[in-house]
Amino acid sequence: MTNKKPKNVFKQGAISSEFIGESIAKHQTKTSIGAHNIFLGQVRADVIDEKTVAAIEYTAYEDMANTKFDEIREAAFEKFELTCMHIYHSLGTVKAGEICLFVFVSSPRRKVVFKALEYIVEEIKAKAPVFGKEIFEDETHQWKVNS
Amino acid sequence: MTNKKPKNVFKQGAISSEFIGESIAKHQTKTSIGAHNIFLGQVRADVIDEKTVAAIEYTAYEDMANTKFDEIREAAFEKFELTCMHIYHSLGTVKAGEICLFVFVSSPRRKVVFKALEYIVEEIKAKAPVFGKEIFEDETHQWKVNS
Amino acid sequence: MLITIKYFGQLTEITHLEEEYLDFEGTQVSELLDTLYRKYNTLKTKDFQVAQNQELVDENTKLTGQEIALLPPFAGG
Amino acid sequence: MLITIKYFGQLTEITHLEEEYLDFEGTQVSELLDTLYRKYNTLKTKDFQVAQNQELVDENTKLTGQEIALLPPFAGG
Repeated sequence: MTNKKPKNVFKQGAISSEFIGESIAKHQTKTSIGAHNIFLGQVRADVIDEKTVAAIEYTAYEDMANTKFDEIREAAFEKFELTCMHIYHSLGTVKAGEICLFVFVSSPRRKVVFKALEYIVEEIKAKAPVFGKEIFEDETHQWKVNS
Repeated sequence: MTNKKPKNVFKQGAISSEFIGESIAKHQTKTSIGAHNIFLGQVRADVIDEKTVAAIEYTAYEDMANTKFDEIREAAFEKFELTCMHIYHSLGTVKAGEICLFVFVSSPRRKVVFKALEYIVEEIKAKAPVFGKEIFEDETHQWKVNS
Repeated sequence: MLITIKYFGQLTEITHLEEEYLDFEGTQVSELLDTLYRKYNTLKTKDFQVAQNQELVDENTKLTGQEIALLPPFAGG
Repeated sequence: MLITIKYFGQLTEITHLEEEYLDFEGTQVSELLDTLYRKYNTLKTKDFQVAQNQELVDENTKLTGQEIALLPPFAGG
């Protein structure tokens, strides 16, 4: 753990497609970039025992999660030749069909972005203390577990 | 070659970040999707012999390219469990920092999208008869070759 | 030692709180857990990891921490 | 046999046209290429593939095609 306060990765509610579009636009001044790779996690309307997931309510151990996201970011920059990297995760309610995770990596060359993005997403799934309550349409719920 | 006319993948000029944002938004009604993966190719301002690339002018053997894109799309749907897939490529002038290739895959689960996207992008680079003239700031040019 | 204990996700359905303070004399994480198991009947049946000062630790770790968190399975993304 | 020949990318800098029609009597792709090499001096020094009716073919392929395209290295993406 470093002493500097890690960047806050969390956003209240869903991540909008406009926000993603604007993030892409901001990279057009970085003309050493040749390849971007973007991962988006979207809430699925899974049907479990005849009940449909309407939304996921996300909570997190925010301080620890931001530290972990920071460690994941540092490790990815060490492993892969990346120009930039951005991670955003939702907190609170995200409805089915909405986006809850946005990971964005950029590099001069394409080969590296595929490996880097998969690495980062798997690390987030495994190491970030984020919790998801799947709310069904009848307002009952169950707790999501990453597979 | 099938008899049905393949979809046209080409767009005149750069692919805008708004267009990409709108494509993402359109997928929010598809609530079986859990993961999207997007590749964006961006024109690099490479410096070659002290001259800087200002733009790439793309041309293509359009009919053959659209057929190839179609074959790549079909093969990817057979290999990977994908909900949907979109490919767009620029024709004409795309300035440094602008986007010339947009590949978008979506699936219920994440593991498959990484493999599918890399497969599709590599296939496009290898098989699509698309040609790029790198225009330098002094208006001289050279022909781009994929590595 | 005054310890802050944080509960997350489904564990809060057992504890009915997200955070509590405990003046604790034991020296190991496992001793603290035993105390919590006595306090919350069904806690022992749940799957969770323990973080001490934001780092995952196992039960045999020495208690040094001002902050202990009980973390159910992660579900980010 | 009337053949449409298409040129792309840097090859158009040699041919100064993107498309031409040739009434050709040969039976193999290689024979057509020889004719084109005679017509365009520096064509032979260039790296390209040949597509017949939109499928890549090698030089020994039988000419069946209404459409032959000369394709320099691909640069998509």
